[in-house]
Amino acid sequence: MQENNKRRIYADNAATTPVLPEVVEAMLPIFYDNWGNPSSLHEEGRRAARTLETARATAAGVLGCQPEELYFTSCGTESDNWAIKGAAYAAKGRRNKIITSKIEHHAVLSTCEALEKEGFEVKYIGVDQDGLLDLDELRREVDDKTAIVAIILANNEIGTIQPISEIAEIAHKAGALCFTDAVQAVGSIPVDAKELGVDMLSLSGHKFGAPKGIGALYIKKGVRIKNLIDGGGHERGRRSGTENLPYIVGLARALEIAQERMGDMRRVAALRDRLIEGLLSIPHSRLNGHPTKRLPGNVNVSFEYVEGESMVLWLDKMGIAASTGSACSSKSLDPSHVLLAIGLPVEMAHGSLRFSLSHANTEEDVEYIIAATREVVEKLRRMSPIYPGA
Amino acid sequence: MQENNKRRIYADNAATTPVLPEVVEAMLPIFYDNWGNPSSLHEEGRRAARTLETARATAAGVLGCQPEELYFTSCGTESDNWAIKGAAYAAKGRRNKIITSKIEHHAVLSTCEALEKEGFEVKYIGVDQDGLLDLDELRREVDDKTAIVAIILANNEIGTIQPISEIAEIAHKAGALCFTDAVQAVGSIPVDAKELGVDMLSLSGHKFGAPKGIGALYIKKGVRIKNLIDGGGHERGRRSGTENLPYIVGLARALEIAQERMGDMRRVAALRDRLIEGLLSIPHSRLNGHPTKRLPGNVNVSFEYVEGESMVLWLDKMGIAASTGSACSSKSLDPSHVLLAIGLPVEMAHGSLRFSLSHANTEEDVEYIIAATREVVEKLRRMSPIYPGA
Amino acid sequence: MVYSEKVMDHFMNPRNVGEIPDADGVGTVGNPKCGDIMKMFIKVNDKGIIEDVKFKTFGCGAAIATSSMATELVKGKSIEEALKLTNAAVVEALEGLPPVKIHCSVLAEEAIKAAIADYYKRRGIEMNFTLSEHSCCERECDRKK
Amino acid sequence: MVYSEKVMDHFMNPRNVGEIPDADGVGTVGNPKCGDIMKMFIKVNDKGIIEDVKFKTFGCGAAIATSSMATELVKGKSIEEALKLTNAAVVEALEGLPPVKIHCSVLAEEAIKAAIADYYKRRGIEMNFTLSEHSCCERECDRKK
Ligand SMILES: Cc1ncc(COP(=O)(O)O)c(C=O)c1O
Ligand SMILES: Cc1ncc(COP(=O)(O)O)c(C=O)c1O
Repeated sequence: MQENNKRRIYADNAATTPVLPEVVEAMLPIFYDNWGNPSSLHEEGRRAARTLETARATAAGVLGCQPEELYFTSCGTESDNWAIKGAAYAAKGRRNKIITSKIEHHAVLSTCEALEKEGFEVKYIGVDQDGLLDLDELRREVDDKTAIVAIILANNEIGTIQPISEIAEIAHKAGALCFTDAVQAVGSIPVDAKELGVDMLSLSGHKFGAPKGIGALYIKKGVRIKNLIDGGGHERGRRSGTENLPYIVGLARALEIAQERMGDMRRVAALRDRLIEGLLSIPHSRLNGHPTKRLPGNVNVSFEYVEGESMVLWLDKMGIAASTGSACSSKSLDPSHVLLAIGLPVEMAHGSLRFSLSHANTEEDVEYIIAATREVVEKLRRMSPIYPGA
Repeated sequence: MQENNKRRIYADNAATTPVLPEVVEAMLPIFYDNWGNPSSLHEEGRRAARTLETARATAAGVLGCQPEELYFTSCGTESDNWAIKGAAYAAKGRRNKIITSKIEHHAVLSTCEALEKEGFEVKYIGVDQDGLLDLDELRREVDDKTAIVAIILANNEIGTIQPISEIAEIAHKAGALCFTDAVQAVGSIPVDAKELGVDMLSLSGHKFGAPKGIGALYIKKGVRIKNLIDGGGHERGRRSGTENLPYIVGLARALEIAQERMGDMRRVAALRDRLIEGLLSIPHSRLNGHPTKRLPGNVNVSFEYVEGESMVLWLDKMGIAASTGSACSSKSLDPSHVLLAIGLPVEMAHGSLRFSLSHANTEEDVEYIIAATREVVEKLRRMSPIYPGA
Repeated sequence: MVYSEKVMDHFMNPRNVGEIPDADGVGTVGNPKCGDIMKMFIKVNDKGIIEDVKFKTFGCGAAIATSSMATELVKGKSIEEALKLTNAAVVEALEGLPPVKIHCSVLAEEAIKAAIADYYKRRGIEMNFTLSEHSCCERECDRKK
Repeated sequence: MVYSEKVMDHFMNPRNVGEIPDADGVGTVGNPKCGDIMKMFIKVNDKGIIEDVKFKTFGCGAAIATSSMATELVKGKSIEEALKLTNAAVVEALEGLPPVKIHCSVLAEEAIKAAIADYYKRRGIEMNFTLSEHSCCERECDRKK
């Protein structure tokens, strides 16, 4: 991967994960051999159709839902768009309000903003300093005009995990649908659609070892939403487009593997805690996100007097892949809306680093990250005109 | 592929094509090695971003457009939805009319029907007995209330190729956008977006050797349409969702190969013509689609007194993969809307077969298909209560 | 859409295909416009037993398979027993049918009944059952919601 | 977002980092809220030549690289020449910048000018140029349409 043979630590698993070799292995026979169109009547098609339904059943088993409740999409973003736009358009005229949070992924936020422009009322619920949703505000806002409550299960930047069952109950009391963006959660923590009690749940393969470009939306039996993509009637008439069988098989395989390895997440959480401890030993730093209710791999720390991008670039040079926040924000200069929502001053929001660990990381990785980050922060502070220590 | 080692002829390339080994080869290093998120700042991300833009440039080169005019999507269906809904919503209030044809793919038809339900006026232009659009009707219908004219470049069932440049001119005279569904055309005939003069053009990888689950939409510089999928701002803010780099690379590679092999399409067209000749030697048969303005691989013939599905199943048993029409219609029992649009009686529409040939087919394949089809038609006619010869 | 092995067997090797020139009852249901027509021939002995049954069908795989299975299910049965044939029994005997193809089993049931109705008519016996008035196409539309 | 090699070089090995304790002019532009602040120090000899220049920057890779490049471009130049420095020249010398990062080059140009303005002020020379009134954030918003 690197030009030279230097140490390389990938600690940006929230942005994307390497495709698991087992997943590539599961996909290869589909590429080479089982490339039929599942809608075709002939043997090539029937074989593909059987493989498709086997994969759907496997995935549904891991997610705790019926195979008929699982719809494959092209990514987490599509799932988020479909769930929210689909619910909003289905309720148009009757229920015109959408409730979400201030710490959603852009796939949800931009969707809500688009609906706002079309005339829907959108309410963005706040969070406390740890990133937990303000349930009182939610209770006050959910009413009989609310079409959907869309809350992220585990935040992609700060890792905070929300009490989704409770949120779903609040939504349901008012007759509203409850959707959760579980893109960061699936693969990292056990996610059971039925137990959570939500009506819809989105996930994306590339966050747990499947490739980028495959996602799914769980839609509880009986829940009616509008289609986002109309056409030939694939996915039981709800998401058209010839099915991406290799990736669907890959996603199912990756889910199985994630389930098998869920026990190992305790080790990952221990690495996370050691990393947090080490980073907080650097002066003028603070942890972002909930101290315990957080994803096992997520570490988000702000360092005063330095800026995030330059830290990421230096860490990269030192062999560590990390990020300033969500990957997509690499194109934006605005400070993270999530960090602002938890009350971080703008200056501090500019100086935050996210490490997201996986099974593949080791204790040595963590110690190296701590040492490297300390070096980088010191180096950048030395050239910072606002660092009082200088 | 088959349980036994019997001869197997794949003649359903309009439904989907096998993934080319060269394409798998191009994708493998991306799966194994270049799996970074193109939005990430670090080396893994930057490397992926470079690969993404190289692939975009390659694809754009083949399609005769600028790289910035090409947007990757998850399939032909998504591209069709995006183009038409995007144009309709962008023009809402000013231009409320959508013009399409009676022989579109369901990805276009169902999209138009959905928009009709939302209050847009949709006009479905008819075709002549060969499947060519009624340009006079089009001229009469296009007006200053027309947002978009959406016409399929080459039909997926009968292969008829439309005079799209002329259609685009008619649309532009009235200030309407022109979109063409080129899903069946790209890879089979030279398609140059600029030369065609359209504003938008859709394509799908799995029709020319890339996998199912990757498509693209050409949007001419300056053409503004609404997003279908909002989010993190990928694809220059117009199609969000982490990019499916392996398939994008595969699509670019497949386009290159299709271009290299375009010369061989003359041979495919000769096979097509021989197949048509052979099938028409079976009594009570007729060719559907234009005799010359048709895709080089497309053969569509109706046989009286027999039903399509049972022919397909028998041919499958005899080692031939064919279809009754569009693959997705395998789930529907309605006779093909395309065959009805060219004036075929319903009974005949039920008895049609589509063979779609590719580079991989040979003269022996064609002779075998002719002989097998004759046998199947005779067998089924013998048990048909309406066959006068019995 | 995947057919069971049983369906494929009855489609590829349909039982009782053909005509009975001196049939005691002949029934035709369906419509070429709808994509399927079934014609059933029955030979009934003086004990009221269906001694022989044959069919000719224009239609999809399921239409042929359900025709074949329906003939098998009534062959050797009494008229009364044959009248109890339901489309569900045909589906079950075929080990299932794809949802869009259930109408074929209805058609097969009706084809048998139409042949029996014809047999009754020829004998001047009053019918104790009714034939469906729907055309297949209407049934189609009913099924879609 | 990919930086050129030149940008990466100036980011990783920034030229002229530091402070000049007895500087003849010091200029600070930017705002920590916007994510970048540049502070420039110049030492001007009696011929009006910028003999030495140093900077300290809080900011992204481009902020550091443009600061570094701007100092290189004015070092050894006369004040008049230094005043002709444009952000475009900085971008060009860096072999390009991603569009979202162009504002950093503007900031670097302004930092140089602010240091010169301070030098003029200290000398009591009237300024023949104006400093931008925009904060970096406003520029940001201007750029987005
Ligand atoms: C003409 C046409 N348009 C659109 C599509 C849809 O493409 P996809 O299957 O990639 O969604 C197809 C094929 O299925 C097609 O033939
Ligand atoms: C919480 C969350 N939602 C949605 C997405 C979007 O998923 P995708 O990249 O598959 O579109 C992501 C990651 O990018 C995410 O972290």
